[in-house]
Amino acid sequence: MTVLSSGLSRRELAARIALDIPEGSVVNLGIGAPTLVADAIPEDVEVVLHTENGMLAMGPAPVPGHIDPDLINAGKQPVTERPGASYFHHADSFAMMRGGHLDICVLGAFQISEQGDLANWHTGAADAIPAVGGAMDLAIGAKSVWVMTDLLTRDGTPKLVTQCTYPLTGVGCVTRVYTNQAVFDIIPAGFAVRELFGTATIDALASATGLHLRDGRVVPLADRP
Amino acid sequence: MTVLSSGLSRRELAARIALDIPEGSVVNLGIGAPTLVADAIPEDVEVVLHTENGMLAMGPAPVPGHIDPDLINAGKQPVTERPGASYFHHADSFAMMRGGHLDICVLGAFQISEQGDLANWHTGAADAIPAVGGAMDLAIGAKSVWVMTDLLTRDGTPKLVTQCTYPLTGVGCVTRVYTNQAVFDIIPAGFAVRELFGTATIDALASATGLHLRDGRVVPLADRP
Amino acid sequence: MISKVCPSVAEAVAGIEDGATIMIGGFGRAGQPVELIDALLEQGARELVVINNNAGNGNTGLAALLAAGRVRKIICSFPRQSDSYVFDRLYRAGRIELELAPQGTLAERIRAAGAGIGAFFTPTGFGTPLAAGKEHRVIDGRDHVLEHPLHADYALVSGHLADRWGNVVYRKTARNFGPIMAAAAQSTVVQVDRVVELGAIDPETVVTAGIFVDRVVGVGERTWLREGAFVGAADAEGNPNPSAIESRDENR
Amino acid sequence: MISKVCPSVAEAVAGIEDGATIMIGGFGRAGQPVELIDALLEQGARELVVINNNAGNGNTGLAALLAAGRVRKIICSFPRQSDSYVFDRLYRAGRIELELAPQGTLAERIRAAGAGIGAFFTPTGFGTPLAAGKEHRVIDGRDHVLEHPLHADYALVSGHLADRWGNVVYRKTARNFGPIMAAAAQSTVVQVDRVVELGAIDPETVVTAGIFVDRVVGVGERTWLREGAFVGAADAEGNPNPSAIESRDENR
Repeated sequence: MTVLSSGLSRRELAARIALDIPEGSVVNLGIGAPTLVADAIPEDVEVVLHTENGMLAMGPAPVPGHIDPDLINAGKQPVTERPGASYFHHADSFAMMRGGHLDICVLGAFQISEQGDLANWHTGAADAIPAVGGAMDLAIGAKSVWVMTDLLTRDGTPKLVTQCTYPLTGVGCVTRVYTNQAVFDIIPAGFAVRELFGTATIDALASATGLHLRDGRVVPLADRP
Repeated sequence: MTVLSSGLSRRELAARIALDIPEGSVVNLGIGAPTLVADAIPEDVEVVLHTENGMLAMGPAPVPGHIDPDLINAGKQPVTERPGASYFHHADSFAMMRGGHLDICVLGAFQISEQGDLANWHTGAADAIPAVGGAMDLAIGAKSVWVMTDLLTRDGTPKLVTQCTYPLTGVGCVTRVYTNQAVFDIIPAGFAVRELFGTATIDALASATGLHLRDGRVVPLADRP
Repeated sequence: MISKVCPSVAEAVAGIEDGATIMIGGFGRAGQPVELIDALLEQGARELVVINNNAGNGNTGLAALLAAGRVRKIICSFPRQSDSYVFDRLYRAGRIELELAPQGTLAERIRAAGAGIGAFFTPTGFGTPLAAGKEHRVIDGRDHVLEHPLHADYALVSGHLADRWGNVVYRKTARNFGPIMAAAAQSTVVQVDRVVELGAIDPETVVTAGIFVDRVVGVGERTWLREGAFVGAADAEGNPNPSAIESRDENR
Repeated sequence: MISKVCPSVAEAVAGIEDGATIMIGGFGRAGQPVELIDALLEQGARELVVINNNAGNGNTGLAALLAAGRVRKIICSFPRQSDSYVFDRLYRAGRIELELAPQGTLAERIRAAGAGIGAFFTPTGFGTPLAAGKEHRVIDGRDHVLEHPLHADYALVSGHLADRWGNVVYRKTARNFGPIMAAAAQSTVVQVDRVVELGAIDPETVVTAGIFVDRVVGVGERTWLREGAFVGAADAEGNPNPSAIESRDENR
């Protein structure tokens, strides 16, 4: 059994994801780690960032002294406005999601199943306070739902699974998973390895996850961004 | 049998209706004769006119040379904008109706039944081209649905009936009927005469319509504007 | 760089297929994308299904498309206008199919398509012929009928200004169906008086965000405007007319 | 003359009954009507049901209302924020009821109430615990669940400017739930920085029309604005802080 290295850092993974976002896309980066993707998109590439709290063309964090408490992102952090921006109310913002108008969303995950089921809002623990936010709307709404996550939890449990054991966020919604070790597409047969990072091998990934993994590097896949 | 005089003119009836519109009301005047009510509201009384094609605080027809083809009413006639006006799209405009936000609408009618059913969009004639516009939305949406009409058609047929024979616009929606001969409230027991115009008597109205009419002038009614 | 700007109305309507379902904005003349309709007429697509509040009036715009026999079916709320003689003739001759919807239900069905709503219960139309055959349910003691979203392949919309990302602002009651149709169609084409620089439209005032727009084309300023300001000198149909006077409605 | 302007926040919240259902605008701190919430705290209504996206943060605003034991139940999408310790404590002690909704479903249910929609089918939440017990239907091959409107007795909303008719404009992402809550409540109270003359708000830019508003109260300009222009000098919570610097999120 091959031992996996630590793989890509979060910033490296964010940069890798940014490469796959075509210019002109409308993208929602959820909250947490996926928001790092924004910083990895080159200044001269026009990607339109959507934030669920009512804005398109969100810009980066403000420079010192320019925090505007009326201008925040879904994680409630101060942001800025790019030329071409627009504001709208919450029903219109989620109509953009539910109506299938977002090209890509990038979400974190607790678990992703072979069928593309996503669990990312609740561990199911009895004492946890449940909070869902916009996760379910994003999961069913964006044309492409990408997950950005570590392959394994801190205690070594795989996040890619045959069936989710945590409460679901969405059914069959994930199209691609970017992990620190590899990129996976979800195809009808299950997980297909699209790209390996560092020293990772398909055998090592299969061993670490206990999954049967297809080799998406040699069996050509339909392009499913 | 008493013979009815011609009763109020349309302009007189419009003025009578205007008297019953409290300041501050949001009112939709449909198309056709009810739009005359607008001219009868004193300049210094603030009544907010809604037009279904996306505007609040519609003003009167423009002065010569100031027709703006982008600024029309539901009847597609040029209008103007009053201070305090706002514009919105069609879904928002009809949300105002369906959501019960309009205080009063005044509509024309082919028939009104004792139960408050309204028929005003289609004679049911086989060769008629059906056209409904916003009539059904107004009928079910406004808090008070008033009808402005002649008591009888040109050939003497009553418009107030026990049951509508024309296709319905809305069920049990009309609260008051202003005719050239009298004002009627619709109460659970049927039509109640609220006010008589000119030489009209309740007996004459009952005779002309064939309806059993309550005297709403002596039996005090709950105020149902 | 994102640019949705087309150099001509012909390119803006290129690719519209025979049999397409097309939403066309406008309420009467206001907000009717006349230049795009003219281009569609030129382009030649046939067997179209058109969604519009009306069924055309006079001889231009939507009426011209109907007169040319390009429209198989129209979904609207009010096909009977004083000058809708083109539709009248086709309808009576059995040469066009009509689906009638209450105006608010038409608008809400379009809105539902753009918003990803599968169906909705509305009180509008209950007990009328337009609810015939529709699912009925009593909710909170009130009668409702179930209505389904109206999707389209294309939307042709008329705005006032747009930028190269497709952010659009409208003018007065010409806004009407534009914003909801832009969101409901697979592909949305917007004609505007003028294409402005990115950033020139105040983000607080954008009505249709670029996310809903695929193509933008500038068609020149309307006759009643000069650099965006109202100058009058048009009749109610929008035709230049320096002596254009008052409303023709004698009742007002 | 129509005037919905109240001279004080106390008068703006007068009459709110024990047991009332109250929508409170805001997403985190942005758009939270802090002055109205403070007035409601002072006013004393109890056993409230609150609808808000969150469940309060820090010790002020909604959190203070919760801490005072005034709220029986909260309907929200995201009660778990880094500083939502007031809610956490009450929830774990079984002293507050929680109804959780996906954020878009929460927004659409509020919108449906204002728009008179009886119920709607949405794909959001299908197959998740939040769809448990809800009616399911396959529409066009896709799974949907039936959701019902959320009505309220009152809405407390924070806007930027308003006129005496209650026409309101917002500022940036502080718009969030304000417009849909204003339409969904029986009685809507809006606090704004400044009440302006009727006619001072461009009719093209009105976001919440006066038809949805019952009371308006000016609460003075926020610390990061000067005559409507952004001047900075606040921290992310909106507290005055001349040296307020960057985002505290080290990840950015």
